[in-house]
Amino acid sequence: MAIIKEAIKQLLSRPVTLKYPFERVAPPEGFRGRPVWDMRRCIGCGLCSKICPSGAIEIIGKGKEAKIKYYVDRCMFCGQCAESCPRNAIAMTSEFELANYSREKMLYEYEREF
Amino acid sequence: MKASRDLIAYNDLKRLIIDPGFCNLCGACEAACPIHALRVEKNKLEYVHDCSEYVEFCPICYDVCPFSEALLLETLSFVTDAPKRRESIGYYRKIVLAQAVDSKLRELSHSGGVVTALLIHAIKKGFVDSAIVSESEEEVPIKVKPAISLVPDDLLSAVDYKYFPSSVAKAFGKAVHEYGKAKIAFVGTPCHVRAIRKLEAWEHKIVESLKIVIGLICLWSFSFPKLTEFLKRKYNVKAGEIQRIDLNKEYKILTKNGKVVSVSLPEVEAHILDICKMCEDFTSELADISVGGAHPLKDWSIVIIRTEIGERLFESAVKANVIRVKNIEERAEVFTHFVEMGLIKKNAAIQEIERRRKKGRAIPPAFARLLELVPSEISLLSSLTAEQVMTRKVMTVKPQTTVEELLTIMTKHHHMGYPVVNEKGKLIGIVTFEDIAKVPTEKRKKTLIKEIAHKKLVTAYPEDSAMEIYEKMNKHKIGRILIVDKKDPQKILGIITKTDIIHTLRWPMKTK
Amino acid sequence: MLQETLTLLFQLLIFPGAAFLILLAFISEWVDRKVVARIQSRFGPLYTGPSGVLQPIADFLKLLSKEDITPDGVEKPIFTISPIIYFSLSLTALFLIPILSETALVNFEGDLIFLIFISTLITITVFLAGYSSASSFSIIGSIRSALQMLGYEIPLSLAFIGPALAAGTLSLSGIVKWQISHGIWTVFLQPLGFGVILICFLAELEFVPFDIPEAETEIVAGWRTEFSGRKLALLKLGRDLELLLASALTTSLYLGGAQPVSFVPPALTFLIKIFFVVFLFSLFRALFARFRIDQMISGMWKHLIPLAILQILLIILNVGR
Amino acid sequence: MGYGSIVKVPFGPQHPALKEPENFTFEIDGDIIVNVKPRIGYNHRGIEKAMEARTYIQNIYLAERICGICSDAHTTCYCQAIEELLNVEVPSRAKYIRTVIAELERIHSHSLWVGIAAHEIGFDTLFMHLWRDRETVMDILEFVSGNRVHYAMNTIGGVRRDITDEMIPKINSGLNFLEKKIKHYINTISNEPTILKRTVNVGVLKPKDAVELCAVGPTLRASGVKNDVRKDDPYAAYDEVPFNVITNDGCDVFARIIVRCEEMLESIRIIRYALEHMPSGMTRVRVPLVVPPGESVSRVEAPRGELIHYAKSNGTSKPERYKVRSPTLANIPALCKMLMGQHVADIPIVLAGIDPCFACMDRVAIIDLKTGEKKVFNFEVFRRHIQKCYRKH
Amino acid sequence: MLSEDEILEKMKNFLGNAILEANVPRTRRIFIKIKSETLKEVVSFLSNELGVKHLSTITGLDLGEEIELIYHFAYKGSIEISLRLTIPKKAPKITSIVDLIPGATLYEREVHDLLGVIFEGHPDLSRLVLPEEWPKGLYPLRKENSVEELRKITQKSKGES
Repeated sequence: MAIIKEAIKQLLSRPVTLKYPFERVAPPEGFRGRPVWDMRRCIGCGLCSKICPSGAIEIIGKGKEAKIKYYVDRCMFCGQCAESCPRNAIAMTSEFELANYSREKMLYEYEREF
Repeated sequence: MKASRDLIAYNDLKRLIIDPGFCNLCGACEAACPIHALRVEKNKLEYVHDCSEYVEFCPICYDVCPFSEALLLETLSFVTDAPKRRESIGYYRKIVLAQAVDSKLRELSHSGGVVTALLIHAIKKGFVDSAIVSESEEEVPIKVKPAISLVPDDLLSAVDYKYFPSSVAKAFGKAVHEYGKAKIAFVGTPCHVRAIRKLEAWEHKIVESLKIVIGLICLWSFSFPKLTEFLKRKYNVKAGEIQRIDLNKEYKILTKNGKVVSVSLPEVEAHILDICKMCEDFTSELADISVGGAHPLKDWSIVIIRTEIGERLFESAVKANVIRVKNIEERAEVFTHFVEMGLIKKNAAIQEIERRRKKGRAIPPAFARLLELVPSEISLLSSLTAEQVMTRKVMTVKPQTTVEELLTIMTKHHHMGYPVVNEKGKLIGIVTFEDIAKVPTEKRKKTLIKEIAHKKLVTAYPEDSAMEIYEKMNKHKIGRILIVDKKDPQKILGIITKTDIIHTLRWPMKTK
Repeated sequence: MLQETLTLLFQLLIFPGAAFLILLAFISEWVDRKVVARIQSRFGPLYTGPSGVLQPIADFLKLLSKEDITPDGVEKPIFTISPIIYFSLSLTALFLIPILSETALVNFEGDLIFLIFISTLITITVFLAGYSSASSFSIIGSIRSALQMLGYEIPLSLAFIGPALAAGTLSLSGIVKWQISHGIWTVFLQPLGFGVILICFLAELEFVPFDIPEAETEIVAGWRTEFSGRKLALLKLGRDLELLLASALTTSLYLGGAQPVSFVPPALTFLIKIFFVVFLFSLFRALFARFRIDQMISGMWKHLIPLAILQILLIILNVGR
Repeated sequence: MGYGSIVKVPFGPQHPALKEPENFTFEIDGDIIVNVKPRIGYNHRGIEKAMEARTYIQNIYLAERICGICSDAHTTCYCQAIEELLNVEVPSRAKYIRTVIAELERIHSHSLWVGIAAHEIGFDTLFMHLWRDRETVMDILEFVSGNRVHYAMNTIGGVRRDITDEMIPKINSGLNFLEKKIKHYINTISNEPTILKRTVNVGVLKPKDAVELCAVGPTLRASGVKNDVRKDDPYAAYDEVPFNVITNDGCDVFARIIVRCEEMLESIRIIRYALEHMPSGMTRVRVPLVVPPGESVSRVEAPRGELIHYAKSNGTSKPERYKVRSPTLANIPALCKMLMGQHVADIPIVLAGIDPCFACMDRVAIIDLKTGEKKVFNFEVFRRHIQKCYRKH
Repeated sequence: MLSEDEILEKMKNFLGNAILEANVPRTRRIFIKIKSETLKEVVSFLSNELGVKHLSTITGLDLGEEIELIYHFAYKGSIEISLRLTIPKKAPKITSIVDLIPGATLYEREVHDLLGVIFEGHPDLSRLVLPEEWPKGLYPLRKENSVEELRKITQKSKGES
């Protein structure tokens, strides 16, 4: 009865559950979390917005005046935007705790500083 | 300048580069296009699908084209940290003669074998993980195709003279996108180097994987279909049979079965690509290291080291006893030949551009841009005085110096023009490399400088604006102007070359 | 007189009566949950109180505050009253268990029969509660519960009788006293009976492998599907009390009950023992897959009843007396 | 048993044994099932129609989201179909990486399933232990691809990420651990009497029925029919990797568990082989975003069985028609057959026996969430609505 | 096990004029266009002579004037034989093959739901995938209904109920 042996072993050892908000596992390298825009690099080509499968990215204006609106609640973290961006203006961060009570707070806006 | 740019750069690319036939199929646009809408296939740049469906505004393919006017000055920034700059050589740290220690490599490459030796060394050391080179196609040896070499042995198949355009920039894109390489050595002709530097200046993400750029010294490339057709028609040599084309002074076509066909220069010249006829860049001025054959020395290459990274690689290769070096001063004739070729290319380019302009034919925007300044640059130059721009330390020669002696000096210091100053320190003329080149080799020992120096000088004063000096240069079609004291027109204060002007134009970028 | 009444009231309501028993029930639930969780390498209750010991109370309070929904089509009187009956039956039975000393708060000759009667009543309440809910899941659950009773009732009664036969009394307190005076626990005399009673209580408690009446993946929550709010709170509490009852009964019948060991008070030994029994229940619950109802009943009749009878026979033959 | 009167018992759309909403109406005579009527479609999201309105690149991720468990199988199938249309040969390194990911996914899917099966028969401890150890494979997948569930590894023309040499030791150590654990579970399952009681001779599907009802995958293989797309119609690197097709003649739920457990071991072997023999070179080729007209049929052995995609393009950047048939749909007729004559208590385990994935099955209805506009029940309205249902007036 | 060409040849020999067009785009894939009225004949040939019992799925396509049905059969699990036929969109009727291939039940119901094809002889063509309140006569996979229109229609019908 292998299960009894296993059960006794588990009873005496530490549970595998992590007490989540207090104990965390760092996401591995290359994890696809929330994408962030580096507006100094962005050329406003609008490719990310057009290629996004879930319509999470909106681009307002063209070229140098462009402004990015990113709706994290629609995003499915496929990373296609970062892959398509010709200038590495988009980076996938390891940020994954993105839940929020209001939809407005799920909107990230990126504007140019100058 | 032209009217405002199109939002979709491909329209400009087509209008200004492809339609006039300037595309040399380097493939930089294919590598850079984020939506894979461009493809170099079978000697043609193919527009696979309408990119405006995916992007609203995209300058990429035009910006990175080596023949577009965009980002030209920015590309210079990769080499400007070099201490020296010379007309027709560019920015550099040092020039040496070098050869691969391994004689097999030298044999394979019909020259010093430096590029191959350097790459093999770099890959072995883990400095790079792959190299983009051109290699011969199996069926048609003279036709080259880009190759991504991963192990040193692969590189051996890729060493040879290249006289045809190859899509190495495209291969670079492939290496990054498809092979997932992160440390790449890039080898290419001046236009390829410019394309890759433009990608870098544009901050395209694929250049994050670029480690080192090795430029080849290049006279011209031939149009592959045109030349092979000509050879077939005239000499009945099929493209597949040609083993090698040897264009060092005697023009020979070597075939697979040992036949040698001699051709004349004008014959082959007719098949040089249009774009090459207008290209001024002989030494790959934007590369980290430029390498070329050291004619008439067989088995040696001339190496121009421009940047720190290039220097590091080269030194380590020398230290590892992969490459043997020789001081270039030891062989003045090599340098003379080298500079002569450079000047031939440059002058031919200027003439060709002039000719085309007169005929009202299109000129690649990049070359047009080098001849015209934009308003902001004009105002910058107008606001500067010659004193601010000029080089103060001027090397002078005495009138009694022989031509040969001067050549030695030139080989040492690489300046192309020297003011001639008499014992009293009075300026009496100027002598340039062009003047020397006119003197036949056998007479060089006896001829004195004063015999060949220009006595009629174009000079300027320190108070003049840089813009005036630039206009003066263009008016007289000269590359350097001496700055003299207003009170004593025979006293040299400094010198301004075209390189200095271009260097000055980059000032605003530096401060930014 | 007044003082006596007050003492009795205190004993009945607070200690060792209702309040204490309810607290104990909550703690047994906590022990059960914690043990099962640890076997499954989880933490179990964690944050409410030290190691989550207050979690069952918190759950209870939360359920009390929840909206109480009475669905259409239920038999309202039964539906309303059955949780109360369920809860009070278990509580009542617990008064018969000797906790503080060898004599229970309420004890009389023949209380063992009364306990058997109550345990049957509990099942009948369950059946009624489910049947009154008018939900197909509840009905199936209650039918299964009744069917299951057919399986475990007889061996359970036989296992009750074993210690009684040995001690020669039908009073629970008497059985405990007999064990203490003889200085031996019945479990060592009648190990078969102990096994039978454990298995039967697992079935009575609807623990895996006998959680057939409330098999989550088959019939949602079984007979309790339609209960919510206060009613569900009472049902949950009733179940905790049932767990306590089962372990207390096992302890009293087979493990010597509230037994003074040198200076350790009998109440403490009793508590240790019942938590040990709860631990045993939890261990079994974690180690098996669920039986099907037909497998359960036939198994009970084919294997458990013969075993229980064998135990009685052995006692009659003076083995384990 | 049998009482002569037939009772209809609805099973779903909301039911604890169904992890996804789907409805089965059982006609029960006493405790025995005499008829089953499946009613699927509760998970319709209109993916086939939505795919016609999206570009090929976007559709990779839409295809990935047809199913959460076999996300890689769907993208592999999708990418293969489009690659065939584009006439692109995928580099062999990419094929090997696809194989590795597909097998990792199979391990993750099968161990998930065995856990669910244990849960269905009330064996929560086994379920918890299995899912705990399943984390190992999830971690490997996350480590390799950047996400635990939607790996997004496949792209048209290859894979998006490389498996570098530095990753291999970590993958191997995870595999060694898994191999040990899976063997332990096989031992536990085949020796635990309560599990045997609940699974042996339950949900019997005879080989003849299985073939006739077009069952696929482990369901078919557990009926002793040797059928595996990986072997019969090799894709990715399966023609180069040696492996056995696991079959079992038990024809019951127990056989299905054993087949899946042994497939996990086989998968580990495949991954080891593939990692060892992975060719160097390209991981993807660049492809244009517009697909020439044509049609193609692509098949993949998903963890649940044969997955078939049909693509038709019309020369634009969006497909003309895209059809997906997931393995669960193919197994539903067989499932109905299996359920006949079973006890009510066996419904969950028999149902779980085909490893149903209803989200996959139902992809085709219509309300799509593209713009984020959708009708949402206001919570208050919803609550009142519920109360109304419960409380008469 | 027969090769692709052998299968084709065999089918052409036996079924002759039923086959309108056939091609093998790559290994293990056969596309055969047949006359719609000969469907049953072809399927019974496949299942009896070639032993093809496995129907992978049925794909329905809207070609504008016509509806195309593609029956994907798997020969020995390996060669995917796709039978295609067209039926007029105005009267989309075809005989059911459920009696020959019992596994086709759900596929036929699915096509019936989404494209409105009537399979004559099918025992139960009730709704399979669409909701009960879905408007009658509205077939989502037909080309005349775009996603936006369908959304409008379904929301309207929801509002009314």
